[in-house]
Amino acid sequence: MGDPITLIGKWLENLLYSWGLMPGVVSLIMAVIGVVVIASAVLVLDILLVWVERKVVARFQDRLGPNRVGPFGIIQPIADVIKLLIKEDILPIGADKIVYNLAPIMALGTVLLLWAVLPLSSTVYGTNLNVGVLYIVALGAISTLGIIMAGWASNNKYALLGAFRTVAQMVSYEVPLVIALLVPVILARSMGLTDIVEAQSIWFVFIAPIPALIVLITSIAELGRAPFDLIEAESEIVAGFHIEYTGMKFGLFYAGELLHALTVGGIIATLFLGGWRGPGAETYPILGIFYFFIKALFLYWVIMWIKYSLPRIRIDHMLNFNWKFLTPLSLVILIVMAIVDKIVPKTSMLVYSLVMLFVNVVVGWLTLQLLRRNAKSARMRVAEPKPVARPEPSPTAATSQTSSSSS
Amino acid sequence: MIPLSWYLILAAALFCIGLYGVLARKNAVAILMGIELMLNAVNINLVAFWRYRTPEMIAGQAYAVMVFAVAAAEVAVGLALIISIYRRRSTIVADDIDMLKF
Amino acid sequence: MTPLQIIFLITSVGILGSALMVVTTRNLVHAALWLVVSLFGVAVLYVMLSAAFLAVAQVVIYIGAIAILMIFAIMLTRRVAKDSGPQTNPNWTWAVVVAAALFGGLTWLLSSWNGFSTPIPELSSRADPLSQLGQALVSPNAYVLPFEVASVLLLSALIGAIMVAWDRRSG
Amino acid sequence: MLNDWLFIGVFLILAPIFPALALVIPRLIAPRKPNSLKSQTYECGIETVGDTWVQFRVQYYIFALVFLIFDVEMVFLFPWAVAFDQLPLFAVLEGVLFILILVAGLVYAWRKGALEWT
Repeated sequence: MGDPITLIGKWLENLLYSWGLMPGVVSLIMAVIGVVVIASAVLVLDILLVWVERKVVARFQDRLGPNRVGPFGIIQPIADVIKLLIKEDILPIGADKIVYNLAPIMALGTVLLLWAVLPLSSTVYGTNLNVGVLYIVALGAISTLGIIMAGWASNNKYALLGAFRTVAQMVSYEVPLVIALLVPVILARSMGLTDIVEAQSIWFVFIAPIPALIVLITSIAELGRAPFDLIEAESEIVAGFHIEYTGMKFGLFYAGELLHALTVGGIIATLFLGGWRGPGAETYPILGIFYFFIKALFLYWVIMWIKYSLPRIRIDHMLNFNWKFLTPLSLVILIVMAIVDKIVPKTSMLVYSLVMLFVNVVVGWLTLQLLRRNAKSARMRVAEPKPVARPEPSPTAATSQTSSSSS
Repeated sequence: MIPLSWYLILAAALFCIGLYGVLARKNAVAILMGIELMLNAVNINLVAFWRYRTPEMIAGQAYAVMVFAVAAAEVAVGLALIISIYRRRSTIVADDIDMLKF
Repeated sequence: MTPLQIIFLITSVGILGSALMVVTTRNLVHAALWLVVSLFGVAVLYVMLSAAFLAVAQVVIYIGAIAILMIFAIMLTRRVAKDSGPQTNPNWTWAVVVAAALFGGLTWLLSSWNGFSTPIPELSSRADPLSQLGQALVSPNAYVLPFEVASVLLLSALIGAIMVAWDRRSG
Repeated sequence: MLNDWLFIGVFLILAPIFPALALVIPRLIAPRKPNSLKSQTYECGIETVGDTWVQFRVQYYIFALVFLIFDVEMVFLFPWAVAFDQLPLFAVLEGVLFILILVAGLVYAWRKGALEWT
């Protein structure tokens, strides 16, 4: 009630039935309309995101950003799109044509597909898949494959190297991501995203702050955004897997990345920040859409904030951070929360949440203590004077050289 | 509706294509791909039998999940062996790998 | 023909066609990509068999992990993977004969079985197969032993693979 | 249930069409004058030397390997998490045991130094 989108949907469905169509055909047509509406809305949003991103970056760096084309430069992204459309498209020598063209399509297509399961409000969602969380993971897997395809098909050493680095980073960070995603599934007892939102009478971020943080960090790494943007590392590997892409094909990678950032915001909002929940959202579902996008855009802004505040980290640090910190931490928090969930009675939601929060704080505090101790020893190790190369007595040098060459 | 036979014949055909790959390919990685196809054919059969014969029991799905684990383990070790052999012998052509002869 | 049958036929043509490409194409990276297509088709079949969990697990495990592992392995063995000569061994004709004979035999054997063309039974709607599967995997009178053994198997695969592949010299 | 997947299926077919359109339009309106110099591979602006297919380090394989094992295990745990309400405490502990066996693998890889980027 009071929800224009459901009303329009009902009206359309009745109209189609009144034309005497079969139920199967009607649901097919409704699905096509739903997909086209969602996908085009998301793509229009994507074009707007270019403007948002450029404006926000400018503010972070104390500039004005685009401000010539239209009011506040809001038509700038459309000008960008036109520019990309009329640019010449170059196919590098030796490229594998089909795979090369397929890769950018996959980059944007997989991100679009994520919107099929995100619940925008209590009544507006693509579909409530009972395996929603794994569906998100599966799409991430397909986009990883797209990156390998782009790097391999370009026939460029740097692109291939960039693709391999990207994939190594993405698969590494997917481990703690998937582990942390288990926590909301345990809390809600369901993988369906709609059910997860329904279960959040108290936002999961207050019950499980550590998994929420892990999901945020690993998602940024999956996005390949700073501080995890080693894949772009202009000074080392030119621009990563999409060096050879020009014009609109590059544009698709860029659009896919921007949209993916917002989508990640939406996913985290759904899993941990209560999705469309907010005052009055149940009686007026249209408010739910508003809350959802507020939360998603807030997280998008957080991701940007991190991107423009932190420097790029070194590749060995990045991998250590994942394997030696995030993965063990996520496993520990998963085990602890699973056991505590079974022990604490669920009669009072408030007591249950407080216990969970307490457990999270304890684990977080212990982690910090451990880190502090570790950091001290690491600082000592780094501060040790490095051995300086100095000429050695000639006979030993000669023998060591021969032995090393023979081995 | 689709009768069970369709799934079984599809699985049989997929299994035979995989078998051909295993028997005929030279490259060890390609042989592993053939094995993957065969495992998937088995999985189609398991799930189809679960759905058509015993939908109230979960055995078929549980077995399919186990096949996933076995496939993952097999690929992991198989590819590691291939990489290791490549490093020592500079070949992964199955016919040339005959160290057991010596 | 019902719509489901049409979808099934399209999917199976896709699966078998790309499987044929896997075993015949010369370029190994292409073979891996065709393998992905074929396995994705199998995931579609799982959806049609109302095993949604297996379908997404198929995509996550096979496309997300196994295919990527295979491409990595191909990249690591480049001298052989670039080989553009014949990719089949000399007795491939025998392989064709064996595979065709097996297919004929299997079809003949299956068609003589009386449960061959069972129609699809109704799925009882009250039990959620996903939750059922979750209970069965850790229930002592169902599959807890295979479940834990699978974990040990994966552990040994991990240790074994690292042991075999890891070589500090080339690291 | 199939109705839910109908939507996904339609989306799966339509989703590539939007980006594909964006690739087709430049075909019609953008200039296309390739020449052999223009379509050279770009590698820091100097001429390309040697083979594209460089030898990769085995390190990449190790990361993908650990990921594969963890991925499979986590997929096993998702049904366990969904069925959490129906599980007694010892069933939960069996899931924990499952994770702990996996942790042994992580510890092994760590001690072996396979997770270092050297």
